[in-house]
Amino acid sequence: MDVLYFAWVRERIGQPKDTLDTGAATVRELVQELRAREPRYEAAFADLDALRVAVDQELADFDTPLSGVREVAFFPPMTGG
Amino acid sequence: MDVLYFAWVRERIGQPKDTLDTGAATVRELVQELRAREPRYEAAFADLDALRVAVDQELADFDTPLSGVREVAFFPPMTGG
Amino acid sequence: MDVRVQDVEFDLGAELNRFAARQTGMGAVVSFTGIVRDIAEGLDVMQIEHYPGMTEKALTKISQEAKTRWSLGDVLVIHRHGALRADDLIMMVATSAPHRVDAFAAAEFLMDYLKSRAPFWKKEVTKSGEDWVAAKDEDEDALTRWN
Amino acid sequence: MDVRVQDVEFDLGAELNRFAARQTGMGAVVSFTGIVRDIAEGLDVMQIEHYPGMTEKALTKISQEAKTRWSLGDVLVIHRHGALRADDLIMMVATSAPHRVDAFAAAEFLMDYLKSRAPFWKKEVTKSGEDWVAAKDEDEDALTRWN
Repeated sequence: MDVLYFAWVRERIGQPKDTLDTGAATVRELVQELRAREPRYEAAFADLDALRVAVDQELADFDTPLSGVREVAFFPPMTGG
Repeated sequence: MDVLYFAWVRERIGQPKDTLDTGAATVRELVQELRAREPRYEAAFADLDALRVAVDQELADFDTPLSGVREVAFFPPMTGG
Repeated sequence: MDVRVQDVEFDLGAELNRFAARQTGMGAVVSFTGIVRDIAEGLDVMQIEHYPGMTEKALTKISQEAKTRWSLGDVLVIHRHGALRADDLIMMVATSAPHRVDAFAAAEFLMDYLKSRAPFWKKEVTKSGEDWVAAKDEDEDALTRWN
Repeated sequence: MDVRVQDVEFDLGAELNRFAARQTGMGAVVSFTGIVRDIAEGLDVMQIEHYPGMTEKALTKISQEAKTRWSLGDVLVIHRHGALRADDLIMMVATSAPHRVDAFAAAEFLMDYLKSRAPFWKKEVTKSGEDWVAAKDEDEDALTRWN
């Protein structure tokens, strides 16, 4: 599974992307797995209220199941326009 | 005083303008004076609900006094834009 | 503020580019353009009559009113009169503001007032005759939201 | 429908003229343009990051939603990414409709969704440092009017 990071999430983690095998059933479980990795992940995911998530390029929430999913992205609230 | 006509009011009366001396105290009295002139004026002013009036180039109503006024205009509801 | 009543064509894109370029600190620019529609029977000409002298005053007053109601940078209004044909541009307004909400509200306000309170009258000339365009109740009703 | 995400500049006036010219029977064209504002401390660069792949999908979906909600002719969305400077145009939307009410509502809807639901992130780089632009509560609140 590809995990993408944008804006300050990308900056805190220090890279735009991870590719990983995960047994996480939901986005929330994936976040727990990532937080346990290293302090920079812990810092990026410290406040879930400040984060948004997309699953296979559609906006989703942290309870979204990951079965069959190929791409998850984490980022701050969007500021387009 | 100049009295101007626009759109179908102008067409019914057959001319864009009259210049006249009037003792009319209000727009409504001026309309009565004009209606008495000729059938084409009578036809133009038959339905006051279908008419709008401007006094010295500001939208006004039929009770507006004419004292000191130089220009009155009659026309149908506007269709700009 | 820039208000023009003219019988010649105008270039929407060029006017909007110039308008946008002369703004400072304005994050939002909104434009509206009205275009002559080809009505069912086949429109030959749309004649637009106006009230010279009053028209400019009315458009200026409406533009000034918009500037008192919203935080705006600038307002542009161009309105044609004379003989227009299908697909010709009738008029445009443009507004600029620090924030989009103000630019949108002011443009809609300008259009609502311009439709029913600026002294223009449209006549449609088709193969089968000519008709003055009737004012729409919905245009009059649209004004009530600004009270 | 025409949705473009690009790092190069676009010509607002030329795009709007082309958009207006290809409409048929549409009496109303509305445009919105967002412009980089020079913030207090002196903006050096505004960096716009986006999510390639998802961005185009999100903009297309929002545009399609607008077409189901209002009677529209066409929708155009252009949004830049990359390094922009003060007074650069960030993005534009244009809508066409038989009637002005629909063209205005659809343009405002597109802007409200694009602000908070399209995957763009802005970073302001000034002499004194760099900051990601925070999302505004009012932009999130603006969405509720379309429910």
